[in-house]
Order: sequence, then C-alpha cells, then structure tokens
Amino acid sequence: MSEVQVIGTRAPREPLLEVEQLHVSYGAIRALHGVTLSLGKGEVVALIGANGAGKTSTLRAVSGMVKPHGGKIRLAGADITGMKSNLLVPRGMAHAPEGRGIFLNLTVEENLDLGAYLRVDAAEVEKDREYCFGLFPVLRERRRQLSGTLSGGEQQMLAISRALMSRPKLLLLDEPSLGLAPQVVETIFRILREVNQKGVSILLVEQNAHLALSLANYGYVLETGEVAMAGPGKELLQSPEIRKAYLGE
Amino acid sequence: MTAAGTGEPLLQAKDASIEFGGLKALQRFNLEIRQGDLKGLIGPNGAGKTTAFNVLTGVYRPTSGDILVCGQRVNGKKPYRINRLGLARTFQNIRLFKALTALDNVRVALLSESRPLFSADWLARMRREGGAMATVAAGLDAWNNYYDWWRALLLAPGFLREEEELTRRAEQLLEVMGLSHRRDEEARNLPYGEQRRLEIARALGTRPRVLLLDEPAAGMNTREKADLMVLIRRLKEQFSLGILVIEHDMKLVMGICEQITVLDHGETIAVGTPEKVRADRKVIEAYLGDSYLETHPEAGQEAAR
Amino acid sequence: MSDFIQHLINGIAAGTIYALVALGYTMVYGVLKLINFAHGDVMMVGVYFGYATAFQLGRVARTTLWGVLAIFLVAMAGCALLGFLIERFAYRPLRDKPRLTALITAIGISFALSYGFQLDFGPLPGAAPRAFPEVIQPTEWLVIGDREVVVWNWQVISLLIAAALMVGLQYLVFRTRFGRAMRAVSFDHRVAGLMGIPTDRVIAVTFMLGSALAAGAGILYAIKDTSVQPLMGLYVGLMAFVAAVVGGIGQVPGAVVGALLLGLIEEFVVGYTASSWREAVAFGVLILVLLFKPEGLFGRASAEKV
Amino acid sequence: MPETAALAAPSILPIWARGVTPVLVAAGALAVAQWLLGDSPFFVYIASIVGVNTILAVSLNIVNGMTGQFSIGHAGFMAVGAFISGKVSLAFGDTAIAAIPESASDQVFLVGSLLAGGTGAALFGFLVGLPSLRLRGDYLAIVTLGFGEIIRVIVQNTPSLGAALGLSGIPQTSSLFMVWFWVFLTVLVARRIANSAHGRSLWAIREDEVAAEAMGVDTTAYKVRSFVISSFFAGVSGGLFAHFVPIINPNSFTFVKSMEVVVMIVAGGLGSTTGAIVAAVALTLLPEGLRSLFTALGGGNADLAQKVDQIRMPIYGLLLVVLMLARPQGLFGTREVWDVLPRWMSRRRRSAA
Amino acid sequence: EKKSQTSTETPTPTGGPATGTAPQGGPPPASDVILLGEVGSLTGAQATFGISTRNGVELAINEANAEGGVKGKKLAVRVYDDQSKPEEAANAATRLITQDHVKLILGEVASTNSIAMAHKAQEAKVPMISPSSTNEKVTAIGDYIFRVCFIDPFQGFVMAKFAKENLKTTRAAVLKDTKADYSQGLSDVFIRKYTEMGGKIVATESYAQGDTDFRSQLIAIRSAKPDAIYVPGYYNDVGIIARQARELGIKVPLLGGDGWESEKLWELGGSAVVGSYFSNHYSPEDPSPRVQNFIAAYKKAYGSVPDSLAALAYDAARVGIEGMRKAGADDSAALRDAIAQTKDFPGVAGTISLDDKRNAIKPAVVVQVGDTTAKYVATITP
Ligand SMILES: Nc1ncnc2c1ncn2[C@@H]1O[C@H](COP(=O)(O)OP(=O)(O)OP(=O)(O)O)[C@@H](O)[C@H]1O
Ligand SMILES: Nc1ncnc2c1ncn2[C@@H]1O[C@H](COP(=O)(O)OP(=O)(O)OP(=O)(O)O)[C@@H](O)[C@H]1O
Ligand SMILES: [Mg+2]
Ligand SMILES: [Mg+2]
Repeated sequence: MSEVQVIGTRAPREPLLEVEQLHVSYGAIRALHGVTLSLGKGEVVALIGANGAGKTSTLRAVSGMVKPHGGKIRLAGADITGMKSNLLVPRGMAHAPEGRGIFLNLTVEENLDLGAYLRVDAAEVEKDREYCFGLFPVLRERRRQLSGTLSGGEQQMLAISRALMSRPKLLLLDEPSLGLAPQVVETIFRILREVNQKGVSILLVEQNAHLALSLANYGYVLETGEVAMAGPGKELLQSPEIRKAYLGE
Repeated sequence: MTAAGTGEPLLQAKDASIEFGGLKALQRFNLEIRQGDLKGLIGPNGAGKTTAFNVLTGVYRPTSGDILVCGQRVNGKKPYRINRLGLARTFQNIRLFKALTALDNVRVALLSESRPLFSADWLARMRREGGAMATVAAGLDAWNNYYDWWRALLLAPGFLREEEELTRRAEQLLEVMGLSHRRDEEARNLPYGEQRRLEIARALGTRPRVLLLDEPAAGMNTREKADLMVLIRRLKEQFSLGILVIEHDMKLVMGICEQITVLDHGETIAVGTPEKVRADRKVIEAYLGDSYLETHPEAGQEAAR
Repeated sequence: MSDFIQHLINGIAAGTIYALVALGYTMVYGVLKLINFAHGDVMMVGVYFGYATAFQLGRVARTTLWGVLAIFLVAMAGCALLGFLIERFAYRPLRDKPRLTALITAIGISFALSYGFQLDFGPLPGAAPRAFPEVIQPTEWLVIGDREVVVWNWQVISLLIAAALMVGLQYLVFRTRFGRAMRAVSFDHRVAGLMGIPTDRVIAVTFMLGSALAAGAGILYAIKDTSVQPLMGLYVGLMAFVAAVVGGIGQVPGAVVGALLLGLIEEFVVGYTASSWREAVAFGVLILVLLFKPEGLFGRASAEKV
Repeated sequence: MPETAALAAPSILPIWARGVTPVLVAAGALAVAQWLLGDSPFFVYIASIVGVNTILAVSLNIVNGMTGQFSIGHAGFMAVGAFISGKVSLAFGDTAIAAIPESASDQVFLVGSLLAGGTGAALFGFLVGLPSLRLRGDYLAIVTLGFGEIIRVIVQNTPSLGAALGLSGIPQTSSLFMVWFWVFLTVLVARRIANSAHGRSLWAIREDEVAAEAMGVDTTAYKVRSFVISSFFAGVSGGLFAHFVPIINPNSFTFVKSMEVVVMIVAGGLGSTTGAIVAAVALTLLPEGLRSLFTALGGGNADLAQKVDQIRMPIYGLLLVVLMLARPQGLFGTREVWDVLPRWMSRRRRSAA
Repeated sequence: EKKSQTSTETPTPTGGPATGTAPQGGPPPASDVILLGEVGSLTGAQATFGISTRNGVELAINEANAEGGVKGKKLAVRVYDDQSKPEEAANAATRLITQDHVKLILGEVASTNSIAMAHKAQEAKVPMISPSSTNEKVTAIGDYIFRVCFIDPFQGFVMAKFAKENLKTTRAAVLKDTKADYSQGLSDVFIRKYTEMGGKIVATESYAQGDTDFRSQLIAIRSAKPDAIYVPGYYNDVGIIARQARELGIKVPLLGGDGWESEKLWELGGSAVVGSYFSNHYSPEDPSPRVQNFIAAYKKAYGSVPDSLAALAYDAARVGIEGMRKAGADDSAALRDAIAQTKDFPGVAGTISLDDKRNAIKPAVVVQVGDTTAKYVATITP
C-alpha cells in the first residue's frame, strides 16, 4: 500500500468517527483497499479525489449501506462495522447519499418527515421543517408536489434538508453542491458552517475542492481506493500537488 | 455529412412553452443553434432548463410554440425520430443502460449506422425535406429495418463486417471520451464522472448535428472540469456539431460559450455574450448572487455602468 | 328485474370476497413490488386452519360468537406465522435481487403448498374437498317478494368487514408513520434504512398483516362457498392479483374497486350468458379498462421525471 | 451481454459460409441422432417434450429477458399454434404428394402446418404486442395473462376444436429430428438477434426506454416485433406438440403452463439463451427423474411407492425455492456459453501457438 | 368418468396392502411377477379420481395374489400420476410400456387422458382397460382398448326415462359442467331423449368444474320453474349446488349421474341433497355377497365405503386378470382376445359383457339420496 503523505499538524480532538483499514468491494471490483481516517467531535472533514477514487464507497461503508470486507469503523468509541443503517441513525448519523436518494413516489413534505422518522418531538420536528423551508423557499412552494417531478437541484436541496431533519451528530454529505446554482451552493456552505457551529460534525465529499477545503478543519485525498494525502484544509489548499491535481492550476 | 451548410439553423425553438398543471415550466422560449455554435443555457434550479431540453428532444410536447430541427417542425414527433434528424442529448439524472457494458451502451446508439437497402444519408435528406418525403422516408426506413433483420438472422457477410466496423467506431468514441479502459465494464459500475462521459460518447454515437448536454460537469472536480472544457470544444470541431450546454459552473459556461440564455421561472430573462449576461442585474439577482460580484470584480464594474 | 337485482347483490358479495383477498395482496405488493404468487395458497392454508379449529370446537361451540372469533383468530395467527416464515426464508434473501427471482420462489412455495395439501397422508388433508362447517348460520338478512331477492347475513357481514378494512388500510398506508415507512421502503429500502426505518421489520409486519388478511378472507370465502380444498387458492389468488393490478398497483381502494368490478362481471356473465365464458369476458373487460387507464383505475401516472 | 468475440467465434469458417453452415451441421447431426435413437418411443417422447419446452423458454426469453416486457401468457400462443396446425394437419390428413414417398410428403405437410401455426400465433403476438406500447410491467402482464386465458376459454367452448374433450386424431408425424431442428432454429435466431444491433436495441428498451428513444431506438416497433418473433416460435412449439401428443386439450395450456415457462427462463438467468435451454431441459426432466428415483427407492416400501408420484410436485416446488436461493441470478446470469467459450478457446489457441 | 372419495381420516398405510406394488428398481420385472400398469390423476384438479381408482386396482390385485396369482405368478402394479394432463398420460403410458414392459394397462378416468393413453397402447399392442372413461371415442381407438363401464348416452337415456316415466315430470332444467366432457355427453343425450319422450327442457345452464358459486345459474333456472333439474356433474360440485339451490328456495328434486356417487355428497350437500336421484352402476345396498365382500374388504384397507370409481377400477382389474388366467400374460394378442370374450362377468358394479365395440353392456340402477345412504329405486336395462 502506498505511503500516506501527511502535511501540517492536526489540532487534537476527541474522536467521533474512526475508520481503520477499510476494505470495500462490489463483486469483483475492489473500490477501497485500506482507507484509514478519523473525524473529531465538532470537526468538518473533507474527502476529495478523482472520479472513482472511492469517496462514495467510503461514506456508504460508514453509514452501513454496504458491508465492508475488512477494517474497523468506530463511532464515539463503539464498533459499528457492518451495522445496518437503521441502527446507526439513532446513534446520530445522517447520510445524504450520492444520487440524492429521494423517495420520488412521496411528496416533498413526506420526504422531510421521513428524515425525522425516529423523532417523537412533533413540535420540534415542525420547527425544523419550517427551518428547512426557510433555507430553501422553493421546497415550501412545492411541499405537496411529488418529489419525482422536482428539478435536479430542487431534489438536491430536499436531500440535504432531509438529512438535517434527523438532528444528526454526524452528517455525511456526498457532493452536496452537485447540480446547484452558484447562489444555492453558497447558501449550502453557509448552512454547513452554521450546523457545524451548533456542534454537528460533518464528513463531506465534495468535488469543489476549493469550497470543501476552505470549510474543512481537516481533509483527506483519496486515490484509487487509498488515502494518498492528508492535512488541515487550509494547508492542503496551499499544497502544490492539490492545486495542480484538483484545482486545475 | 459534414458538408451541411454552416449557415442554416439546425435547431430552432420558436416561442415554445409548456405547463405542468398550472405550473408554467417554460414560457415563450426562443433559441437557434447552427453548426459550430456553442451556446449555454443557465438559470436557477427549477428554472426550466432541463424541461427545455425535454421539449426540444420530444420527451414533452410543447403546449404552444414550435420546435424545428433542420427546418422541419417536430412538435409531438417521437423522440427517436427527432434524434434521427440529428439531435442528441445527455441526461441530468444519468440514464445509461445500466446492465450493459460501456461498449454496448455506445453500440446501441450506433444502430443507425447499419448499411441498409436505402442509404441512410439519402433518407436523412428526405426526412429533412419534410412533408410527404418524410413519410416516404419513414416507410423506406421500415423496409431497411426488415431487410436488416434478415441480414442479421442469415449472418450476411456484409452484416458481419459491419458489426466489426460498428465495434471499431464504438471503441473510437470511448477512446475520444477517455473510457477505453472501461470498455467491458457494466455502466452501473462506473463512477459518477465516468458515467457522465459515457453518456456523451453514447450521444455522439447517433451521429448528431446538434448535441445537448445537461450539466456535463456535475460531479467532476475543478481539474476534470478544465479538461472537459477542452474536450467539448474539441468535439464541436471534430464532429462539426452545434452544441447547447446546461451548466451551473460559471467558469465552464462563461469559458466556452459564445452566447448564453438565462432562464428563470421558465422565462428568458437574458440572452447574450458571457460578459453581457454576467453583468446583467436581473441575472445577478436571480442566479449568480451578489457574492459573485465580489469574486468577479470585472463583472461588478460592468454591472455598475 | 328481480333476477337482475339478485345478480347485482351476489356480484357485489362475490366481489367483496375477492376484495378481501386482494387487500392483503395489494399491501405486500405495494411494499415489495413482489407478485406474491403464494398469497392464494396461504389463504387456502388459513382456511384449513379454520377448518381444523372448527372441528376441535365441535358442533355447538363453533357457532357461538366466541367460537367464530376463535376460528378467525387461530387461522389469522397461523397464517401470519406462515407469512413470516415465507418472507424470512424465501423472499428476504432475494430482496436486492431482480424482482422476478422472488416471483419464482413465490411460485415454488405456491406449488409446495397447493400440491402438498393434496397429499393424503400424515396430517395432510388430501385432495378431496371438505364441507366447511356452517360457522355462521346462513340466514336471510333481507327478503323481497317470494324469495325473489334475498340478501344473506354473510353477504352483509363480509361487505362490512371489507369496507372497514379498506378504510383502515387506506388510513394505515397514507396517514400513519408506519404507512409512510412502508411507502418509503417500497421505493428504495436501502435509503429507507438511512432514515432509521427498520426495513426488515416493516416488510415482515406487512407480510404478516397481508397473510392474516388472506386467512380471514379465506374463511369468509369458505363460508360463502361452504367448502374447502387444496386448489382453492390458485384461482382466487390469481384473481386477487388481477384485481390489485387493475385497481392500480399498491392502491388500496383500487384493489377493492377492481375486485368488485371483477365479481360483478363474473356474476353477470354467468347469469346472462354461459359460465364457460366467464374468465374470457372478465379478462376482456379488464384489458379494455387497462387500455384506457394504463396505470390502473386508481393508479397515478408514474412520477418519473426525465 | 453479447460480445464481438461471439461473432468472431466461428471464424474458422469463410465469412460467406457462416450463415448457413451451422444449420447444415445441425441437420446432419440430428439426422444421425434420429437414426440412432429414433426407435425408442419413450426416449423420443421425453426428448420431444423437452424440445417443445426449450423452444417455449428460448422464445419467451426474447420478450421477457431481452426486451424486458413481462409476458405471462406464453401458453396462449402455444395453444394457438397447436390448434391451428392441428386443424391444418387434420384437413390434409389423408392427402399426400404423389411425387415423393409418403413419409416425405407427411413431413412436408407437417412443416406446412407448423408454419401455419407459427404464423397464426405471430398474428396474435402482434395483437398482444400492441398494448405493450401503452402498458408497463405488471399491467402488461395482466394483458398477456388475460390473453392466454381467453384463448383457452375459446377453445374450450368450440366444438370444432374438441371443446372439453380435446382435439384427437392429428397425424403423429412429428419426430426427434423435426422437434430438435426447430429447437436449433429458435436458438440460432435468438442468438443472432442478440448479437445484432437489433438485440442491442431490445436490451436498451429493457434497461431504459426513455434513453433508448433518445438514442434513436424505435421502441414501439421493437417491442411489437419481439412479441411477434417470440410468439411465432411459441406457435411452432405448439404445432410440434400437437403432432406427438395424441390429443390436445385446453387444460394443457393453462396459465400454470405459462408460469412454468417463466420459471424456466428466470431459473436459467433472464436474458441468457443458454440458461433458458439448460433450465428448460433440467426442469422438464426433473419430475421424470424424481419418478425414476422414487420407483427405485420405493420399490420395497409399498406405501412410499404408492405416494411417489404425488410427492413429485411439492418437491418440485421446494427445489425451485432452493435453486433461486442458491443462484438468485439464475443458472447463467446473463452470460452465454458462446460468449465465454470463444475467449476460452482463443486463449487455448494462443497458448497452443 | 367420475370422482371418488378419499377417506376423511388419512388412510392407515400399514392397513394398506403391502404387496400391490412394483418390484425393486426400474429394470424389467423378475420373471415370476406379472407387472400391470395404471395411470391416474394423483395430483391436479382431478386428484380425487385417481386415488380411489388406484385403491380399487390394488385391492383386486391383492385378492388375486391371495388366490395364488395367475398361473403361479404373482401380480404387481405400477402406478403413475398424469397430473390430469393428456400429455403426461401419454408419457406415463409410454413409460409403462417401453420401460416397465407391463402386460396390461388400466386407466384413466378422464376420457381425454384415456384417449391419450389408448393411442400409445394401441400402437404398442398392449391391452388397455379403462375402468370409467365413458366417452364413446375411447374404445373406438383400436381393438386393444376396452372399458367396463357403460357409456354416456346410456346414462343420459336412463335418467331421461326415469324422470319422464317414474317421476312423471314434464318440465326439466339442465345444469351441466362445461369443463367435463362427461357432463356434456350426459346432458346432450338427456335433453334429446327427454324431449323425444315429450318432455320440455325449460332451461340449460352451465358451470365449470371447480366453481363454488352457482347462485347466478340457479336464479336463472328458478325463474324457469322446472319440475326437476338434471345436474350430471361431480358430487363435490353437486353438493354445493344442492345447498345453494335450497338456499334460493328451489325445492324440486335434482337428478344426476354416477358422478354423484360418493360419501362426500352427504358431507358437502348435507340435508340439501336428500331426496334427489341419480343413476349408478351399482348400489352399495345390493345384498349380493360379492358386493358386500368387496365393500368390506375396501373399508378394511382404506377406511371408507368404495365409490363407483373404486368399484369400476376393481372390476377392470379383475376383468384383466380373468383374461390372463385364460390366455396368460405373455401373448398380448391372445390376452386381447380373451378380454374381448368377457361375458356375464360378475363385477361388483354390475354384470359385465363386452360388445363388439369393446364397451360394457350392463344395466344401470337409479338410487335416491337418503339421509345417510343411497336407497335403491329402480334398475333400468339397455
Ligand atoms: N454499485 C457499484 N457496483 C460496482 N462497482 C461500483 C459501485 N459503485 C462504485 N463502484 C466502483 O467503486 C469504485 C469507487 O467508486 P466511488 O463511487 O466510491 O468513487 P467516487 O470517488 O465516489 O467517484 P465519483 O466522484 O465519480 O462519485 C469505482 O471504480 C466504481 O467503479
Ligand atoms: N413532469 C413534471 N410535472 C410537474 N412539474 C414538473 C415536471 N417536470 C418539471 N417540473 C417542474 O418544472 C420546473 C423546471 O424543472 P427543470 O428540471 O426544467 O429545472 P432545471 O432548470 O433543470 O433545474 P436544475 O438546474 O435544478 O436541473 C421545476 O420546478 C419542476 O418542479
Ligand atoms: Mg461519488
Ligand atoms: Mg435540470
């Protein structure tokens, strides 16, 4: 396995998510071979990498959508390797998956309520729904529309709102800015900052390396299923390799 | 094929509008694409861009207005007919043939290539004539197809050579899109970005004269986007196409498009060169957002004037 | 004229029974998109459970209210268990596999049950039909003229039950949290998991509900037709499937209306032409219906946006 | 998925010969088989049943497997073929072509009646195919199912078709050769479609109709065509059936029969012709195999031997479940021997060189 | 063809005969055993038919063996299921002939399946006796095909005659089973004869085997106000029909054929069937020792009163065995001739004489359904 190039130093934090030597494969295709990363409480960690590097697979493994073939995943100290997704939600995990995973046969509102499936505090849920509508007014307009007929971007907004609805401790986002208008992208990153300040930790997969790394406390660069580089967001942004490979400079 | 007069418009939308139960998704939409054009279509989410594509390619029938491909009115024509007139597209929510290999995905698109009873170009020309000619062309097309079935069943020598020829062309297209290494992988197993490129390869397979790209750069990192810009320009030349791009990445749109149309709530709020559009107040409010001015001061000055 | 009315009544009655089976069917169907071929056979098994219970209870006890309740409960519980087992061992392992795969296991189960019950050794009942005890004494509920038009108590009973169930299920599916979960699971169970929905449990419960309903329906069916035999599930199950689809996949009211339609068509074909044309005409009409409403009577046009 | 390798496969042959050679070879081989095994009635009968089911499976696979249209009324087409060609043969029962020996002229008439049956079925296939333009998935399934039932009922009520008793007296002119030659033809056609642009168009429809349309595939036409082709062969199989089963009766073409065929193609691996063949053969022989097995086992034990034949069907059902659990993608997935074999052979050739 | 009963309790395997089966394994039977073949519907829609046929045959063979077999050889039978499908019946017959080399084939119940088998038997020149296929076509197939039951037309005639002369009815309705060729045959003849005798058919309705709701047909019949309703169907349908007819206030007697004959009729029909009439091959009430012994033996082995299917199967087997006793089993032509000679054979289901069409000539009895048993009413001769 190739050497991980670590730059800069990381401010010590109480670990929330620890991934060790993660191996994932789909049938014959080996997507991840030995990914190791960690995320501290209240941290924003960015995963960047070329197409097919394994970013999505990493998130899938963490949120229990795919069973890893090897390695350990720990959440707040507890081993959650290979646990079913629905058992992770109560532990405070929320995942906005690649391809958005909207329930196209349900209305916008129903999708949001499903985000809060395990919550019982109706009043609070109501508040949060309003909060999301506040973030994305379009959704309020379309609350009764079948989400199948939403535009790509609108669906993306819905996906993110839905993830927020569960009031997670750890938020996994797979390319949240995908297909969104520049304005909305900014909104989203503003929101991420907000929720992070509220103490939510975020594991962020993003193609827009610039935005991602400037938000993240720490970043990992994946290449063909392995961590190639790691370091504080800002410093990664400065590193020439990154600027060349991912910022196209 | 290439020789087609650069001058005359290959794709025209004239006041095309469509509603979905009250919702005016697209209103009086106008557009013209000629060979060699590279135009952009932008606008906030839900503005009606993809809907515009759907109307142009015949997925939806415009509730009013006309769509003309190569001068021929195609309202309510079936998508495959419109495609055969020379209009190809990619999809925002990727729609590859998931279980087929990358190669086969492209080969599907190549079916119009089979060397038939009546020459394809010939028919294509007839179709563009429109009217009775088009009907005749459709009829002959059917005969071509039956004839072709038998060649396939009897393994006519010509057919075999052709199959190999098709495969070669498909491989070339994969090559062009830099997907040769995925030749025999099932489409569903490709990572997101490569799936997008495969869609483009597939679209090119149909020998289009106009290519519609719906957010081709989505899911690509800045570097890959840069490559894509180069690629799109190259495709335009190499296949002598007219191209219309939907994209939210301003760097890309502003970078490659000569002309940009901006939609908002289905209405066209601005048309013009990148500079002009970028400086347009309405556009900034509806779409780019003020911060865009901060990051791109030059636009700010223009807007100021 | 009086004949016509009588046919109308009987048609509705017959339709009601189909509806009861179809309701259970459409639930499973709505959630798993699985053509649960074994549904009819589960029903058949349920009827035999009821039959056995009735015998245990004996002549007197089984006609008392409690006896009847016991018969229904035992049958429904038994089938719920059966349904659970089937789902657990024959369908769940195939959940992420192509849909038709599960269809084949369903067919396999169906064969195993319907042919298995034809065996005449061990505890198995054998192929011969049995008279189903008159747990509900058939009595006229309404008589017009010289018995020209008669409405029977069991007809009314099953109609009421069906109506109640329809409303109940509709509420369950569209108004409750569990219902929302069901619909989410039916669309994409992996993402549903991400919402914290216990997918396996939702599906299992749905299955048990469906099977229990089948058992209940089956007993009413047996009461109506006064007999029970191993192959009874085949035709009823098929018709339930047809009704469910024609009504609109996963649409609770659709299943009921589809079933009533089916029942009426059959009744009138038999009443006014020859019964031998029954299936032909019934399917003919249904096909026409589908041609005009390709998504079924209550089906919404699929929300797939390009 | 078909491979270019598949086309390169018989590359030993000169290009112009590739079309016909396989047919000639098969004909020869079958003639020999006929000569060797033709006089064992039991074997011939079983082989014929197997052959008919194989044709059914392979042809249904064109609609269900390749085009992804869910048809569960295949027995209906078989019935149409059976009764049409049966009637034709009865009509020409005692006419014969003077010029050639009688047995030969019988075969001529047989082929004629088979084609008649096939064409008739194809016609119905066209009719049933039309709704597929509007209907999707299970809604279409209901239509096909309904069609099958309607056909059955019509036959049941038509005295000239034997009504409930069934149509008997059809000249039993079918033969091992005839049945398996048609099996071969069906497979050949299925395979050549699969390896052509047409096959790919069908797959495209199965995968994503919208995209297929957008890529210039005339989905409506292709869907109907797949129905027509598959029902033609179903009809032929029915015709063959009518010429070796002494009496054909509506009860032989119920929707349970249709289901058995669906089972075969799924068990074999949807979309894989090879799988369809293997599954058809295996699942048809299974009950017969169980019979031999049980008679062998139960010889001593009176009671078991009594029940043997009753136990076959439940066991058959359970075996289906087990099979699907063991190989959910079906025996062959979507692969074909002739996709795997050539690569393997060419590898051998290379290593040999 | 008709249906049978199987015991409500499960039959006691040990009580079942032990020797009545094939010898070990597939290979041709050891020379000291004469192997018979039987094909029946042990599964599928008509499973009940095959099972009691099988029992009847078995019983006959065991008795024959007890009497010392045929020419010092023991008899054995191999039974195959045809799932009530003609193609399977043909297959089973072929298998019996070519693989098991049976000397005689017994079966089937459904005429369709018998015809399928008969072709194979005739081709191979193996004698075949159908116990209960009543369609004329069956024996017409060839000189190796026999039957021990009377054919449809006769039964139709019997009931028509009885209805007109004994019951003095003038208006009759018919409710027939369109899926059963048997029911078709009977009702056609009944209608013809009854009208010839001056009666009036006021309604003809139909149902399909296995239906369970006959109310709509019965409503139609009710409004035609007949004196009697001819229902030549099977007991399990008839039972339900009777119930629903009474339920609809139809009080006139139902008339039927041998298909009614079964204990199940009472179980299914309850009080509703009491008082109706049907034609039959024999009456279990028949005091003659041969009938009573048969019934006793059958009860002992299978725990239920034999229905006429069992009785006919028993007769068929015995006719065959008788033939073997005369001509031996090895020369099939001789065996065929021997069977063809059968005259005044004392069957439990009536005395059997085969005519030149290889059909049994025998009188029919008409019985009335009592509270628990069928009471003998009249004998009607051809
Ligand atoms: N469902 C799947 N089945 C098979 N292979 C898959 C699947 N999903 C991903 N892969 C493979 O796993 C590898 C990693 O894919 P992954 O989606 O994790 O990359 P990624 O970094 O998310 O790429 P992208 O930026 O395009 O989303 C790729 O080679 C891809 O081909
Ligand atoms: N089939 C439909 N039924 C109802 N509403 C629809 C349908 N298709 C699109 N819409 C609505 O029309 C509007 C335009 O949708 P469209 O997909 O064209 O937006 P877009 O410009 O592509 O946005 P994005 O950039 O997010 O893809 C959306 O608000 C959507 O809700
Ligand atoms: Mg990804
Ligand atoms: Mg869009």
